[in-house]
Amino acid sequence: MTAMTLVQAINDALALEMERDPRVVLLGEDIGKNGGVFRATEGLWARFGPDRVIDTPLAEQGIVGMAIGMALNGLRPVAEIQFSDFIYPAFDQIVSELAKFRYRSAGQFTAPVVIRTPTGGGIKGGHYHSQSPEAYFIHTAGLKVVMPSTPADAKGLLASAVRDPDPVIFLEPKALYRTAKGEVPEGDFTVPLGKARIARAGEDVTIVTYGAMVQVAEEAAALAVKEGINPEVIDLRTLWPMDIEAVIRSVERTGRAVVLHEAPRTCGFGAEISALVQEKAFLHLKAPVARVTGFDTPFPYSLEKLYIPDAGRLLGAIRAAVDF
Amino acid sequence: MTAMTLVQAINDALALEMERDPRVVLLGEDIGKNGGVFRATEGLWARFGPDRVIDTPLAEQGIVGMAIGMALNGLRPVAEIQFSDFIYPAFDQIVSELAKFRYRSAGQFTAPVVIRTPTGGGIKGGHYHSQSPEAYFIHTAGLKVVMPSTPADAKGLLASAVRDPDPVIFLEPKALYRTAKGEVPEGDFTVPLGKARIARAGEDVTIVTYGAMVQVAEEAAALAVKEGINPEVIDLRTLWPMDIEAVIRSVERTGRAVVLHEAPRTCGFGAEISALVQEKAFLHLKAPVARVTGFDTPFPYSLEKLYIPDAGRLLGAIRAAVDF
Amino acid sequence: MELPLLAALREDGSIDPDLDPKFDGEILLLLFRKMVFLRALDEKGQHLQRAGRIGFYIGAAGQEAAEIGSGFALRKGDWVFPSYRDQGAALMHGYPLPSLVGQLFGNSKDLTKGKQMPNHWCDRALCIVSVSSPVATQLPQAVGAAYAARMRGEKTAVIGYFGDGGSSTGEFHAAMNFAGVFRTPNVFFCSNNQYAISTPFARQTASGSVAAKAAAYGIEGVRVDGNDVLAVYTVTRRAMERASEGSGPTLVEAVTYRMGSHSTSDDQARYRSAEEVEEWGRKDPIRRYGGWLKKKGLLTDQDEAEASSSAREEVQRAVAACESAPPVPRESLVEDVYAEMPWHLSEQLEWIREPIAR
Amino acid sequence: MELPLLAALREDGSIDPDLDPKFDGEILLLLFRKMVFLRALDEKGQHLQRAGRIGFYIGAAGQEAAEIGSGFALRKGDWVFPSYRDQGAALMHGYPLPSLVGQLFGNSKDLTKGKQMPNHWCDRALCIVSVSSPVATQLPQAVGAAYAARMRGEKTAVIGYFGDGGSSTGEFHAAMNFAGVFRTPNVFFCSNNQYAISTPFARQTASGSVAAKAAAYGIEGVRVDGNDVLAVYTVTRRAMERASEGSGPTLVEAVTYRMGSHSTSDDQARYRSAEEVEEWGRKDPIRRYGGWLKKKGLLTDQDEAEASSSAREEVQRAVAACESAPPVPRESLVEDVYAEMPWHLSEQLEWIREPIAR
Ligand SMILES: Cc1ncc(C[n+]2csc(CCOP(=O)(O)OP(=O)(O)O)c2C)c(N)n1
Ligand SMILES: Cc1ncc(C[n+]2csc(CCOP(=O)(O)OP(=O)(O)O)c2C)c(N)n1
Ligand SMILES: [Mg+2]
Ligand SMILES: [Mg+2]
Repeated sequence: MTAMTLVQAINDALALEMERDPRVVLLGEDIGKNGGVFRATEGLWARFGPDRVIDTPLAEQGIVGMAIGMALNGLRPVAEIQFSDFIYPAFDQIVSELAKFRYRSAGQFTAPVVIRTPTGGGIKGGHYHSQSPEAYFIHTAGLKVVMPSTPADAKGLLASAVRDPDPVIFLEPKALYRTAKGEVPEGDFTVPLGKARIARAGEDVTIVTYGAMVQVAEEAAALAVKEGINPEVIDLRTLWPMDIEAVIRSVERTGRAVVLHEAPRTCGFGAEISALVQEKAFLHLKAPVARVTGFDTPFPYSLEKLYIPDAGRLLGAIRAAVDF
Repeated sequence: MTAMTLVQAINDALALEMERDPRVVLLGEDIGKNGGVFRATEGLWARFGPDRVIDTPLAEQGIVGMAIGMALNGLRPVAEIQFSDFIYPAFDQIVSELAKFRYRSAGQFTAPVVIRTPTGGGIKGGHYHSQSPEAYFIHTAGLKVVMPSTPADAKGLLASAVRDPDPVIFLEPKALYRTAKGEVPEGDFTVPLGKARIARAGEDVTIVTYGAMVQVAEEAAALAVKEGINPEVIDLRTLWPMDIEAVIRSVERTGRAVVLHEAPRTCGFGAEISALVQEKAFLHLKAPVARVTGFDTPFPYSLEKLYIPDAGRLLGAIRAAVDF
Repeated sequence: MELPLLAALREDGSIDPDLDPKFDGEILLLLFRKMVFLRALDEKGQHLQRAGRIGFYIGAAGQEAAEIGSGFALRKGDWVFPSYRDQGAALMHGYPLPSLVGQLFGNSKDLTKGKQMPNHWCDRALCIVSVSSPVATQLPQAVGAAYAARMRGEKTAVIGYFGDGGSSTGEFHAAMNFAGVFRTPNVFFCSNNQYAISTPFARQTASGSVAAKAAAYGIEGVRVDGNDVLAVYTVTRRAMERASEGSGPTLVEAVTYRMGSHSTSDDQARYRSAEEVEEWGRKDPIRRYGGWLKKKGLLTDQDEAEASSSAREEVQRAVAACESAPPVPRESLVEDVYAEMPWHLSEQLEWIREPIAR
Repeated sequence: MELPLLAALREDGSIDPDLDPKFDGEILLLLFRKMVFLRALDEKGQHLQRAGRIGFYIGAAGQEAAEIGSGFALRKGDWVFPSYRDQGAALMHGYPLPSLVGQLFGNSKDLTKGKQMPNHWCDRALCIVSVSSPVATQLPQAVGAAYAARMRGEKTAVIGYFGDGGSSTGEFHAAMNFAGVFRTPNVFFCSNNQYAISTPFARQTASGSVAAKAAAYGIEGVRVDGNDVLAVYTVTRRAMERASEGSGPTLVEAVTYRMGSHSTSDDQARYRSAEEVEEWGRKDPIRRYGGWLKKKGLLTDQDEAEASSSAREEVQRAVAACESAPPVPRESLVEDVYAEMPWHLSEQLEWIREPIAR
């Protein structure tokens, strides 16, 4: 075990995977000599060389398209999109190509690409350095979507993503890059995709969340305890395909669920979780599944703190669920 | 009143809007001399000239980007994307630009663009001529999303979209272009955005749907009646911002809701409707809100009929809701 | 800076020595028969669609020289990223006719299980990548595949096919630019058939040619007479060799003409004149090459007739062998989305397993 | 086909007659003072960020000639589609300093209500379009705006600013191609400052220059010394006039250098040598133009010192007038999403109205 920040854990996983498997290559903007604008690839260019740590021209559709071609032809590319807000120029390559290769070729061609991208708010980045686009990718059949909340999970999930036979959108909560510190197993270490983590055990209400919001959930849980409410906090880790058993098992016990995410509310992942819970645990529900989310607006600059759900807003929803 | 097909009604609306307002221009691939691959713009090139009915090079990002610039500078562009499956190259222009101009400029700049695009299955078009991408746009704050199911609504909603101060994604159910025939008011005619239509009144269960699925809902309703179940069918018409009152009012009466759409299930619009209904009508619900949708797969070619929800699958869900 | 239009075949039956592939009579004839075969296949495809026996078809009538010439220039192990109109090149790279025809029917004879529309085939063993409809998305992928091949020290090259309309896409721009920066072993083969559905090339770009765009990426650009099978072969072959030798990518523009409608869904009469179509018809690459072979005494009218009748028969046999095959299994609807079927797709399998009472 | 690099200022204080804007001494001095002003503004912006008084800043040190020269070439009514680094051009087009500084603070003095990061301003009255971060998205929009202006018979032109990195985007490709096909009254002004964050131009494209890409779209391409304010002015002005006269679009590449880091979030020392920065420092456009003016006897060291001190004071006054303004109202979070607030946003307004007990 070593203490690492989340971004150090990402860097550690990338280095180990490149060590382990010569097919692993990295590509993206400013990831080489500069080590990435968040330093996630720091030192890898010097260590593995410019042929495996590839600085690309400024074209996300080129980055993802090239990564797909590399994967079709036997490499294991890990593409970095500098901010998830800039993934849209690659949206056609992701939705029309990356997600569909296995299906449209009936398994003849597969594109095991990992797309890493810093996601979410918290750095005063305004519209274009703060978005949480997970719902677009969860709605796209053929993709896996992952988002860690701790350094250890960041390392273990990224290693699993690189080894996974399917394309993975790996969303990195940039707000936690340096603020989240924790013990991380040294050397080879994986965390399986598709398995949630009980971040906090409780019996009164189930809070389903992921990424940077896990901390907010734990904060709110601590406040709720003072009011005699004992919430369970589930950190999904893999957003899709999600760990449905973990969520339903919990809600069957607690009878109440609050979904928490930073992304806009409408047609966000919270809607899917809400729909699934009431489909699968309807008779256990003592209150409607609540959603605490970002606003249905572009991500604001000056009012960022108001936009991002905080413990206070979550606590309000927890109370409402319990008092329903 | 004149009997028209849905595509004729679209053409009629475009002609009338261009007549009415010289700022209205059309742009897209093959919309000029060729009249569009579905003939939606038939005759308009000859009538209004190549400067107002603009054949563009093959670049959706150029089409939408150019349309935005036209709108910023006082025109009322109606862009055609040949199939909604090919809208993804323009995704960045739509999500990062079109949807955000009003907000990011605090109202100084607005982009009243209409993007018309044929949507959905039913023509044996496989992966790339059949998709239903509405959820991507509903999740994107700043856009309005509209989908007609009758010729009259197609005309009236398109006219309203062209006159609307906000960007509108206008999804045209291509399966209905020629199969849906109906009486359409002549001359100037609008149907307000944001108002749903009760396609069929009933009291036992509320079927919430839109576009080509409205017919399937009516079919299933007819079958249900034979079994003593009397469904209400709501045709949303404007998907977002949706007519929440119409839906909640109905569910409060029926106590049961089934959402029906062609798009993939996970994080589809059905999830949002399901979440909203149980948030706003929880105590009225006698059964979980059910979803009857397309599969979480790319859109298949040979098994298209299996993929698209039919009256049989919907009837199964209606029965399950009633027998719950 | 207009690039010259390279042609090999001369009216008088001679050939431009600079572009002479130096083929013996047998190969010269083989190429002719393949062009005839492709024409016959495309005609059959259109008939099958009109008869409602398949759902859709895209032919390459008028582009046979570009298809057969470029396809014959590919070497074993070269990767191909085709577009929906490149069945000719695929067949030349070894794609079996039965697979191609099976894909048209989308039944159990379709190696891709009826997942996609006709003309959207692939073959992993031959490195012929799955065709998708979105125009030019395959081009940046071709760059990545070439990068991978070079990284493993393979002496292969990767060809990406596209059309004049494709040159307007962001994908084209990214692909050319990346190939120029990384000097990947790529050939980008543009069949400039003068139309993107109804859009004439002059409306597609003001650059005058597609090959002229190569300079914008620091890569080689070549314009070749796309109705001259030998010139297309020589130019493509040289570009492939140049690429695999590490001398950099090439953008090849084959100037040709789409003699038919865009697809079975299109009607060319709506947007172009019969005169124009006739004029290009006089440049029909099969007629032209056949005439040249005859001048050389390598081909008789009888050979010609025999070539097309045997082609029609071969296609007919393939159709007969596929058409009545059973449909794909219902379960395949939810297969191949992921390597392993996740819980939600297993649930959705139930939607189609349960026979639903009507 | 290397395009020549056009320069006007000569060492000896004379000027290339072909590029001489024939300005009187007053205007020549005005341009100098504006360049000095921009440098002072950018320095202040960086200081404010380091002091934590604003969140972020992007400066244009080294690019003042390109900014001021091109901005001065714009005429009333011309539309501007800027990037985040073009505050200089915006100021020259009339954008008021108080608005610009207010936007940096994102408080009630920000005419755009703190919606966006610093450097993302706009001004509808001046036709200065809202800056967005995604690189080059403004370029196809500039084509549409130009099309609209021409349709109304206006004799204006539309300029789109971007960087060398932006030339790699699909947006650039679509914009140039559409402009070439529609011959819209556009000028595309590329400040090639040799870097896209850490990516040097040689890694961005193999074409050697951005201007060379114009030929790929059948539009005019010009390469100008971006550190020569008079050459930049003349070239841009001619391109704007050409555009508004209906003679077609122009791609202008101003060859310059980003003397500082990309933004306050970047550290140039990680990826380029001090030598390189120094070498370009010797070509500092302000020093160079100042030296030229001195040779002509139009500028004294004293004028120079006065110019920068008064610039600093003016900026300081603007900052003082904005910094302590009240924050934007909470409600503005959900305003301006649509023309009228829909039900769901009215509901969400409650999330922030209700004071939530802690
Ligand atoms: C991104 C995208 N936009 C639109 C279409 C619809 N479409 C199919 S083929 C075609 C024309 C393509 O022309 P070209 O690239 O010249 O190839 P050709 O068909 O002539 O071989 C269009 C517009 C598409 N398939 N993909
Ligand atoms: C589409 C997109 N991808 C990535 C980024 C992140 N980014 C911001 S500025 C920049 C470099 C832009 O370089 P250039 O176009 O040369 O303009 P400059 O900053 O040098 O003025 C990058 C990669 C972005 N803003 N947009
Ligand atoms: Mg073509
Ligand atoms: Mg730059």
